[in-house]
Amino acid sequence: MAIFIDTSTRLLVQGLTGREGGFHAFRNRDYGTNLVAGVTPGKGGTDVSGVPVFDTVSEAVAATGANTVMTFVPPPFAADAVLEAAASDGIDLIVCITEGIPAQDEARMFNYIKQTSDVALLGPNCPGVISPGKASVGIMPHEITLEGRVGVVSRSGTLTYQAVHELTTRDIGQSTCVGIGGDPVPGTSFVDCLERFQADDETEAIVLIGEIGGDAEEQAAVFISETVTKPVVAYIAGFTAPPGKKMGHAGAIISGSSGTAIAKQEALEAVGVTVVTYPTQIGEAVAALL
Amino acid sequence: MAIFIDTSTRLLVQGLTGREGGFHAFRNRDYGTNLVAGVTPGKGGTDVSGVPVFDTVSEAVAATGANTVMTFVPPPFAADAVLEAAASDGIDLIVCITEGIPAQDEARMFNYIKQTSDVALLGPNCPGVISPGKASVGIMPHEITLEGRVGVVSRSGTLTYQAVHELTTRDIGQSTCVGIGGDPVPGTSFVDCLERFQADDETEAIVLIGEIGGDAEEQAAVFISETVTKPVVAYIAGFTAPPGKKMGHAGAIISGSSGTAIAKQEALEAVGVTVVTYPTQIGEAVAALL
Amino acid sequence: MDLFEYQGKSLFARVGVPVPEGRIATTPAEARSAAQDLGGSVVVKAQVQVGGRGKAGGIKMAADHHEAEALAAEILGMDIKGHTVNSVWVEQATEIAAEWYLSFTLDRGAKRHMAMCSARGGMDIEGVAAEDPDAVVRLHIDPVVGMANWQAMELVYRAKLDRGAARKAAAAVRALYGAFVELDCDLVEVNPLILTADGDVMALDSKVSLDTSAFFRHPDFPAFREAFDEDPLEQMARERGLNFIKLEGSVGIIGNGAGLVMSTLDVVSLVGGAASNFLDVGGGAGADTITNALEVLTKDPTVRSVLINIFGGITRCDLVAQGIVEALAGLDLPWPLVVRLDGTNAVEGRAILADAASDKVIPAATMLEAAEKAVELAGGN
Amino acid sequence: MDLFEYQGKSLFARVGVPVPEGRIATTPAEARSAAQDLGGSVVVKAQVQVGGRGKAGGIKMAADHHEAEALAAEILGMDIKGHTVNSVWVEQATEIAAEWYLSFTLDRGAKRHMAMCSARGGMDIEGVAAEDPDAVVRLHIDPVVGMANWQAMELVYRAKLDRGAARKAAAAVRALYGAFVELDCDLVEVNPLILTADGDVMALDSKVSLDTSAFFRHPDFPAFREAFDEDPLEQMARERGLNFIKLEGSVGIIGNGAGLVMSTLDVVSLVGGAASNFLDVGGGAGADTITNALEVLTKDPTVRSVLINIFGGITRCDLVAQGIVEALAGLDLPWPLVVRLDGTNAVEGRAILADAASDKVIPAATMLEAAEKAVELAGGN
Repeated sequence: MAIFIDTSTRLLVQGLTGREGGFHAFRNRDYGTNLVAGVTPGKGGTDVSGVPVFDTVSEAVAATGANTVMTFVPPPFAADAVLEAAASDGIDLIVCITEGIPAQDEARMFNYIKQTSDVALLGPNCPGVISPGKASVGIMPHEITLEGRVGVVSRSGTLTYQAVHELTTRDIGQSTCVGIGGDPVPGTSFVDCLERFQADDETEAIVLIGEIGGDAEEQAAVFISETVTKPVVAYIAGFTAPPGKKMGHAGAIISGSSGTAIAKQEALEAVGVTVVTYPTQIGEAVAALL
Repeated sequence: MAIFIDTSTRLLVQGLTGREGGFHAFRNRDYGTNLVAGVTPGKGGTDVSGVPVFDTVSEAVAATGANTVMTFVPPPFAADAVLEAAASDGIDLIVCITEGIPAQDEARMFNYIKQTSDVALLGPNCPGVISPGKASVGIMPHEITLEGRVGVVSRSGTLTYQAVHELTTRDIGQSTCVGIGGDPVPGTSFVDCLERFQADDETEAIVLIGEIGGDAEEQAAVFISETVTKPVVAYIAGFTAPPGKKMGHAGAIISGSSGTAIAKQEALEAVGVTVVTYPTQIGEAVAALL
Repeated sequence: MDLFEYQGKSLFARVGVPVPEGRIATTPAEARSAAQDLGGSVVVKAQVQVGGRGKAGGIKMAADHHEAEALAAEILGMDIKGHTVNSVWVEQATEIAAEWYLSFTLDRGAKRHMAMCSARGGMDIEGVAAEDPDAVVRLHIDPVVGMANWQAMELVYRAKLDRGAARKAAAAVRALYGAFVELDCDLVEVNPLILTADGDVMALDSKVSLDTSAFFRHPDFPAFREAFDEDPLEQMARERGLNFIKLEGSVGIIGNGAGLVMSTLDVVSLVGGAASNFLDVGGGAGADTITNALEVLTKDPTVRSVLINIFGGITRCDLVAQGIVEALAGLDLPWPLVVRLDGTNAVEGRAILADAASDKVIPAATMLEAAEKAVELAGGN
Repeated sequence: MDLFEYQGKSLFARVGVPVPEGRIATTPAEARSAAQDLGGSVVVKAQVQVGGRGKAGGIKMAADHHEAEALAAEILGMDIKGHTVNSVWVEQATEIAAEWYLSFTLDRGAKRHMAMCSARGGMDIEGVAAEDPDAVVRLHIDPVVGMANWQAMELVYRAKLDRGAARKAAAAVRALYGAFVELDCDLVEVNPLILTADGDVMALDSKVSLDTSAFFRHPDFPAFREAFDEDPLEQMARERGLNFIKLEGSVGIIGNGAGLVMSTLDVVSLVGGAASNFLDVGGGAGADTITNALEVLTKDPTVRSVLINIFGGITRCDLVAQGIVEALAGLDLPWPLVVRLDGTNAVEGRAILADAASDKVIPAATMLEAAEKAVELAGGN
């Protein structure tokens, strides 16, 4: 099974004709992902290395049966592109790689999609998702992955790679590795991923990589205690990060004591999660639980 | 049972302190409706004839357990008031009497409520709803109603009274009489009401009063053929109305041949509905079917 | 409220949609001077609140200001489908590379905004839609968030407008949608929206209908009416807050509620008569409203009898009766009144009329009886 | 990007929220002339991008311009929590009838906007929230449709602001929410929002943080930076597109991705060292980016060793290595470099460094090994 993507994934890339979009789309295709279409308004009717390009998502979906969208669109236009993908029948996953989308755009986009559609949104500002041996959608280096039965979910791109690397070098394979992105309003949360990993037959254990800020890890801890029966190993970054120079009091009033690395560690440990101190310990800790 | 309102209705009136709002609210109370609260921003803490007035809907709901809202608020502020009521947990029906709300406000209000809430909205620009012997919310003259087992639903206020009058003078009682209002974007459609009447144990037959314009009657015909097993009598007004002096072609392109009285009559007759020619025939036609 | 072409275009210009430069003229001399101002060849266009001007000869091209004057002389005073041409719009002629159709309205069935767009504009668009439905692309827009940029692009691409102009066309589409929403329009229609020879997008016509309920947000909009050639009866009714439409028959109709009035028209017709008007006094009419309504009908020489059909709800029948009595006293009513009262305070209302004991007032127990009597009194059809 | 009080107030004035009239001054003489302009008693307020000015003595009331000059002389140059006061805002004194708290921010947990409001403003609001949570009313706002009028009224009533001023307060609340959204703010906080003795609502302070990602929509916003007293290292890094924060230790850190860099800081600390900075080169760094990052660190005299920790994804390790080689050639690097490369093209990257054969470059196989070596080379903590 894996989660989010697998061999049934039919990938459409918004911005396929761009340098970055094209580079990563074809890396994904080389890995085995079924890349079926590109969308760039104004370039409809052309193709990139044989992949047809359309002006609109709905046209591309109708012509190619795409079910997954990867968005490589510059920040000023990215939210519009994601909303176009979300409005298209047939698309059930959008992976938004774009970094630097204004926070107000993200908040509107997230809430509108939630209110009007069932599509899953990964990101924005995320490295994507890889189900080793099946498909890769995003910018993750697939060379470091290994097919297997551990699910990895992370807020940080490079720390995801670090975690996957620790697993692979110990010959522990992954079912799916998901980077949910570090922006304030991620489309998919830890909880969403934990729910999918818990339901996935091919996942036996879960690695969760968190960092300071927000309360996503605290929410994950609550969900783990209520629902997750599979073993979970966590690593949290930011113990020595300087206290945020946040202006004003609003943030402090909202978050109370949550948001610090130590608060997240304690919340996760309290529900039975193994929280490691060094990223290098992730492999050992998972091996001990399998 | 009846539909929309009954003896469990706890009524909150937005604009209770106004002349019209107060007049009809207390007429509803005199009929037996449980009038529990008024809301007028700035008048919180006062009361009207013993009914407490609050500044906000959420405060009123918390204090009184209101579950139904009637809106008597001037057009420039009415959509805002309806959205406040829709956002309040515990409210499951809003009856908006206000006439003259701008069409753009109505369209936004309707769609936002549908996307974010399960509340039912009757109106705007509607006469309200009466479940004879149980409760009345709105401006309908309850003297002409009679408790019984025929459901009445209408786009027109005074034609509703006419229809109810024809039934009552023949000693045919009503389960619930609903005026859905004649505005372009009514919160509740014929189909919504037919669905409720079909599911209501106390309703044995249905009277539907339509008029020219839109395609609500045509949609009702489709729903009747698919779902409604109870007998339906219909009356359509507007056979001799002058062709609308509608500007432009957009309306004609959208509606095609639908929207005329004759098209509506034919659509309803085609699915077995008895369509009468004079409003005075409604009573006889229902009597013949019961 | 339907606007003249040039009024709608003034709104388009407000939201940044290019329109040809032009001047309004009510005399041939004004048309000449307008054409002189503008220079070069111009188009002289009849300003009427009805479609089909072009076919009726209401739009003509003039090579210079002399020809403009001559054409204006022909067009001014023309009758186009019952509308007299009182003004012409003289505008700079534009070189057209492509003609498109664009409109925004509410789709009542879907309860959402609908955009329609076609690459086959400038001609009989209803015919195009009937014969080749795919040639008119339809797109629903969620009123909650409005039209996204991607939707404008999708509309333009699906309608197969000229690809090279896609971004300019989409910008015009969004601007016109903005006008539709922000200016509270019931309809914004542009036929044709054109691509000029220079590659620009421009609105060459406008059909704009404003939502009068939203005039509280647009205090400058009622002034558009000053240019209208309104029917004096309709104007009088409007100024008194009555919903009035002039018809062809001889039975004057006064009722409360649009549905009941429409039904009354139907019943009058079914018993062999014809209504001379539609007049809805609305909800909660007082005595004044009724006397006002009766006074409007006194100005209509085609009325031969009047039918007052009231089913009281918010409206009280006693106040209606009182209004009738006041009209009997204060106005010289030239026709008999058939009155049917039911609902709120009907008993009191009927008593007031009985007390007045006027032979001009004929009570009726039902709508049908009232219609039969009124038609009879009007002398049949 | 955090603004000075007076900059935030200029944005409030733009959206129609009243603020006291004032002038900026960087010398006591300017403060005197500002006070003279304004007339009457004034308040002299230190402009720093940090809270707690009042307690630190950075806000003083002056009866006239002489006193304003004297107080400005005291306040200018003060150190408030590590921030030097380079300017003061001199504003007309206001008679205060009530002090409220208001803020708008994103609630990351709920993923919606959150408004917070309290009738107990002007004091330690975090303390108020901790001791009496009900005294700070919270209200979620759906970013899709924004703040409705009823929500502003509900906020005002639930927070128990003065009832007589409810409509004015709600209008200010909506205008400030409008600023929060339309001006792309991460935070809008007003403490206190006041009721004046005359019954008006006015913003007496401002804490505004702008979303730099949205600057493409606000071309005038980057100019706010000109007034900042930015750390020269941070400024240099920002101008080169690097995410840099100065810290207290001696190990310079360069990494790709905020999470990995944070993790590197943690590991350095766990092995007994301390980072002198946080420096994230972001995704897809080229050779230039790395030389730029190294050059920034050469300007920091506290650095004693540098740790480069790269896990390549979008970033290619060969380009990173090339950047290091270029820096070795072009810059006079005063410290040893411990380099850990993994991921995309790591093998090629390590080979490039091996070929360069510089004794300044110490390769490391893991993060932990790299941290241990870098801390050792920095001479421990």
